[in-house]
Amino acid sequence: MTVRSYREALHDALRTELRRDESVFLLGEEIGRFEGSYKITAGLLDEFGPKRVRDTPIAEEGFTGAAVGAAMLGLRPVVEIMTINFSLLALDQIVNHAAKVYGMFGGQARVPMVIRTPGGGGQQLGATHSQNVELYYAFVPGMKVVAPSDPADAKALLLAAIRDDDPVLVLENLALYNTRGEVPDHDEPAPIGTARITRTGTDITLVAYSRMAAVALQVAERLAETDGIDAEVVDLRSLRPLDRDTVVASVRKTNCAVVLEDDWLTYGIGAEVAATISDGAFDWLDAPVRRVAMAEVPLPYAKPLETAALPSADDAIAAVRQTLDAVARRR
Amino acid sequence: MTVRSYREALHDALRTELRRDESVFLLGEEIGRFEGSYKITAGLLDEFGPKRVRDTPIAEEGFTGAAVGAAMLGLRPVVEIMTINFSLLALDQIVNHAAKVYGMFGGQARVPMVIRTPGGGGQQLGATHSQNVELYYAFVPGMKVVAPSDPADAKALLLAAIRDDDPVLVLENLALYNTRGEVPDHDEPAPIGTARITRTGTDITLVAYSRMAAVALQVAERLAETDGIDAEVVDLRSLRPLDRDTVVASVRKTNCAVVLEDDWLTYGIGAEVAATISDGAFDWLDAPVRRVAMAEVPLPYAKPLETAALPSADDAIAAVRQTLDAVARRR
Amino acid sequence: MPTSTSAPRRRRRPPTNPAADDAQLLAFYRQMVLVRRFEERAARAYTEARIGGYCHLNLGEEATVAGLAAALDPTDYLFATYREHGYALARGIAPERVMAELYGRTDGVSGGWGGSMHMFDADTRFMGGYGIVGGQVPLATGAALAIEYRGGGEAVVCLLGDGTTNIGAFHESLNLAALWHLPIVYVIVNNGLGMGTTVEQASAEPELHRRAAAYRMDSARVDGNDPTAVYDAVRTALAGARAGRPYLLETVSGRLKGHSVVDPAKYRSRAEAAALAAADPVAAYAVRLHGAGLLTDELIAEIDADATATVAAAADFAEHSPHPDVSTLFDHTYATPVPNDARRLPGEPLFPVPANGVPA
Amino acid sequence: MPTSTSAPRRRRRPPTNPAADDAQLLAFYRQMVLVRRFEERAARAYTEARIGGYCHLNLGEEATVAGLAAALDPTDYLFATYREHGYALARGIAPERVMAELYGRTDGVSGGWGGSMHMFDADTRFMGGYGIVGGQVPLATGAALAIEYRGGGEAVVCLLGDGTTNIGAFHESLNLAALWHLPIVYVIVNNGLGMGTTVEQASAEPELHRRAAAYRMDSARVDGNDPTAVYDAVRTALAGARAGRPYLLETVSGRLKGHSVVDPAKYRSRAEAAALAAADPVAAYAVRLHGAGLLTDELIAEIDADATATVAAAADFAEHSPHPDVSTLFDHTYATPVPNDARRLPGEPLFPVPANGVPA
Ligand SMILES: Cc1ncc(C[n+]2csc(CCOP(=O)(O)OP(=O)(O)O)c2C)c(N)n1
Ligand SMILES: Cc1ncc(C[n+]2csc(CCOP(=O)(O)OP(=O)(O)O)c2C)c(N)n1
Ligand SMILES: [Mg+2]
Ligand SMILES: [Mg+2]
Repeated sequence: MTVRSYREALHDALRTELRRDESVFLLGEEIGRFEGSYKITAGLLDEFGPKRVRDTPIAEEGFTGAAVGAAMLGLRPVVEIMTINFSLLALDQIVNHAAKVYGMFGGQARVPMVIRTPGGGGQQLGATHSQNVELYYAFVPGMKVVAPSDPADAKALLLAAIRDDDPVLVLENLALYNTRGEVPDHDEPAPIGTARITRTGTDITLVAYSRMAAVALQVAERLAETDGIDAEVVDLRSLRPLDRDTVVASVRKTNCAVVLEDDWLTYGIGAEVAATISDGAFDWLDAPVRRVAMAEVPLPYAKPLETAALPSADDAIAAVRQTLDAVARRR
Repeated sequence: MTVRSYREALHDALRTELRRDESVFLLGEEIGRFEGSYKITAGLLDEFGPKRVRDTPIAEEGFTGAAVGAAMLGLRPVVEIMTINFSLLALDQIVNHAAKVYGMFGGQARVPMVIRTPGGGGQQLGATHSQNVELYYAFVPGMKVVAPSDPADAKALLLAAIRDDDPVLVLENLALYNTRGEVPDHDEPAPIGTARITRTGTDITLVAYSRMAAVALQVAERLAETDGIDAEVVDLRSLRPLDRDTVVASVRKTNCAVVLEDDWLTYGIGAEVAATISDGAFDWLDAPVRRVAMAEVPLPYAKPLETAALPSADDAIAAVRQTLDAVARRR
Repeated sequence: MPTSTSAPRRRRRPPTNPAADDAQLLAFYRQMVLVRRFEERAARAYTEARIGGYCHLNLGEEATVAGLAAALDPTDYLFATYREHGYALARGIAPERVMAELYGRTDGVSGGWGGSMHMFDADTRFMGGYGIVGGQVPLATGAALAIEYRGGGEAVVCLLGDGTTNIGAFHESLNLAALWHLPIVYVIVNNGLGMGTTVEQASAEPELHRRAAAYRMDSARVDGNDPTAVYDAVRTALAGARAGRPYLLETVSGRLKGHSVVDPAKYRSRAEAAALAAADPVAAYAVRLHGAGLLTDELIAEIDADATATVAAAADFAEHSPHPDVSTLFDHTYATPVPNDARRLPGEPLFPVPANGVPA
Repeated sequence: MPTSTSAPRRRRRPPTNPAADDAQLLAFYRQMVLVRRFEERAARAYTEARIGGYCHLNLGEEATVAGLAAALDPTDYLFATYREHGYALARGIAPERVMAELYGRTDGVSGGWGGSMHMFDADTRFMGGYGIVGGQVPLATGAALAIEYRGGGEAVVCLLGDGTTNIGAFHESLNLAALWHLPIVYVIVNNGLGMGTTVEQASAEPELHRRAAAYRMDSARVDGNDPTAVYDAVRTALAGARAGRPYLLETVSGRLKGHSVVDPAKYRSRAEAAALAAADPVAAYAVRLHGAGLLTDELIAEIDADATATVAAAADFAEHSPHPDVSTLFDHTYATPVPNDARRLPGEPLFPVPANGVPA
């Protein structure tokens, strides 16, 4: 075990795979000479050269599609899209091509590619640069979508994504890049498609992914200290496939749940989580499932407005308390 | 009242608005000389000329974005995107621009535009041409999304969309174009943002939109005949804003619900509906909310596979019966 | 199938005699007739409701199909559009399997999953038909990148329609290919129309090959009704591509019928339609070979009978090939299995109630 | 602000004397110095954490800003990129309001909702800065369509960076504009870099104005360090555009600092940076006007002091302008109010529990 930042963990995984497998290569805007907008790829151009670390023009659709085509010929491209907002320009190549080629041709052509891209708001980047649209990919059969919340998972899930023979979107997060944690020294991938209980507890289940899964852990600790509430935290890790069983099993134990997410509430990822819990734990649930999510507005630049619109630990704590109140009223 | 097809109703609304308001114009691929891929715009080029009915090159992003820009200068463009699948190529202009311009500039620039586009599978069009991705727009604050299920609403909601000062996506449906129904002769728009009870009932609530709202009515009639079940049908009509109150009020009356949708189940529109019901009708609900949706695969071409993957009236009937069984077990 | 002209990367045959020989000239004709008869049969099967979905035919494009396919090496990769039946045949895929795909059967080249628009065959490096206009262009560019990455001598040919030159993916892809010196030839099959829209109505530069200038790319326009001209042009283009100079080739031919089988093409005048029929490339090429003494009336009849028989056998094969079983519905969502994949039919619950009726 | 050269649609001034007069030459200088000082002040405020988000400056682009803005009619529309502070100022928006936007305050030109990348002002027809690369290009094209639709004599100028010429929206838009004869001038502000990527690394045709050939569009390249050259070129381009001939103009200038305030531009060698500084367009233009007898040392000092004072006042104004109130968060989701709009803060429940604790 070594303490690494989330950024370093991603970097380590890329470097490991570049060394291990000649067919792995990276492409994206500013990943080489500029060392990556968020420096995940720093140093890799020097070490592996421009063939393995390819700077691209600003052409998200073109280079993402080129990665799909290269993957069809057996290479394992790892695309960096600078932020998930810009992935919307490549959506046709991802949804209509990367995710379809395997099925549409009856299983003849594989698309072993990875798209790495950060989500996240909170940096005053305004309405078009602060969106969390992982939903667009998690919704699509044929895609796999993972969303690590700590350095260990960042490394292990990126390793898994690169070794997987399907298109995998790895959702990173601007606010997590500098967070630190223990990372195993070995290169074991984590299983795509499984959630993880990151804290066991008995009173309430918090379900989250990516940044909010990290927030959920803090919230649980604060609740334990201030309110003596023992929360269980489920980190989804994989948005597609979605590990419903782990979520439902937790709520069947705790009998109530709050879902935390950084995207908009209506139709957001949390909608599926709440619907799943309400269905699978119907007879166990003692209060409605609450969702804490972004306010449904084009995110403003001005700091006070942005802060008000983004979900916080305090919002989550309020939701937990209200949920436990509701449980108490009903018991 | 006149009996019109869904196609004719849409055509009538376009013609009415083209006559009423000089700033309304149509643009899209093949809408003029070809008379529209699905003939909604047939005859309009002859009547209004190429300035008002503008054929475009194959450039979804370009012409949709051009409509946004024209709207910013006060025109009221109505864009036809041939099917909703191709809207993915214009997604950046819709999500990052049409939906953002008003908020991002602090309310200074309005975008009074309409995007008309059909969804729908079931025609053996294969994986890339049979998707129902209305979710991508319904998810986005700043967008309005309506999804009429019958000719009267098709006309009234399209009228409302054109007269509205925000970007509105009007979801049409390939399988509905030939359906017929009574359409009022007047030109009253329907209110965007409100659901409609299309059949009152006491035993169970069926919630749906677009084609499945029409299927839901058939299902309700069949259930009444065969099982003596009196189902209430809520047609959402508007996916954004979503009229939660109407849905929840119905379920508080019937105490159970089935959601029908043509998109994929996980993260689909129905997830929000189910989550909403499970929350707002928590103390009224006697069984989990069931969802009937498309199988989560890239839709195959072969007819037997396609048929198996698409939700049907029989699937809905089975889900209703199982839900009422579940209610009975719990009562 | 003749191999391409030489290129710095891999010499196959001397570059001095690039023209097609007599055998090749006749082979073009056989190929063109086969495509013609196949497409006519497909149209019939469509009207008989044996084929579903959209169905776009190569009628009028036969000379381009024949000349282009012959110019490729067997190891080259071909990316197509949804209008690809002829190219699939000419690439060497058995007509039975192409027809079975149209019928949506298990013996179809895509196992019945793709249909008319989405044929794929790894063996012949036929990299797929694609239904999204322009969608194949970035993919083909990426395939060329993979070749370059591995240092192979293969090349990619990417088909696209005239209307497709107006979409963003075309621009982004050609820039990447030229910037990175990829071994790819983009072939614009200019049939004068995108659905009902003419080239002049859609492209501000209607001489489409000239768009290559925006990427300092070589380009040419060639008569798509002449298989030898197409053959030569593709060979020249491929030679450049293999040497790291991607190429934009435009072939000009006619679309004899509507955009797809169901389109009556009302936007076209009687005169236009008549002119097209008069310039039928299959008939014109027959006259030419006849004049050159390569074709006799008997041979014409024989080739026609062969093609008709092949196509009839293909239809018969397709008719008797089994439909895919519903149990295979979830077989092709993922290549690498992972836990919790959603394998659920529309009527099935998320959380099934156990047999005893009590939730677990 | 001088009006543009004549055009068939609307004659404003005789086309015979398009060159800038002495007053204009001095006005350019004032404008350039104001932009320079403003951007320096913005950079300082950013490092003091008074400005958030991304912040891209016009340092090195001042001559282009001044020449371009002066060539527009007041009724013309300008669409910009996220690198737009200077253009906003030159278009006539008060420096206070531009600075207040950077500070995210209610008096900001976008009410604090847009920030550095998203300034908009209806009065001056400054149609917005846009943060998505290329996103503004279709919008500007549509604005030109609206002008053409209404038959007005205005024109649109659409700014874009060199890196932006490689994205699909550029291609689709230029084709539409040329096809439909729209009154628009696309101006590529070529500062040699898109973030850390040079033009040669990104564009297969690095003489970017030549890409106009793909649309049969007129085009030119001009020295972006010379405000008069830019002014003349934009006037010529606008005259064409007003006559239905859209135009692609490329201005060539340098980017004196990093891509945004936080970028140390390590990918640039010391020599490159030094060369850029030596070719500083503001200094060079001062020398030129000095040589021409239009500028004296006193005047230079005075202009500088004016600009510095203006900018200081703007920063002071911004500092004291109120922050937007959280109660306004839901004010700008929709222009036409409709029922059931979601107005809920993150911590608020979907279905609030009534005061008595019993669900309704
Ligand atoms: C992105 C996208 N937009 C629209 C369509 C509908 N469409 C299918 S084919 C076609 C015309 C294409 O014309 P062209 O490129 O000339 O090819 P052709 O059909 O003539 O072979 C259109 C508009 C589509 N399939 N994809
Ligand atoms: C679609 C998209 N991709 C990537 C980015 C990130 N990005 C912002 S500015 C920029 C460089 C643009 O270069 P150029 O067009 O030359 O303009 P300049 O910044 O030099 O003015 C990039 C890649 C973005 N904002 N949008
Ligand atoms: Mg065509
Ligand atoms: Mg630049």
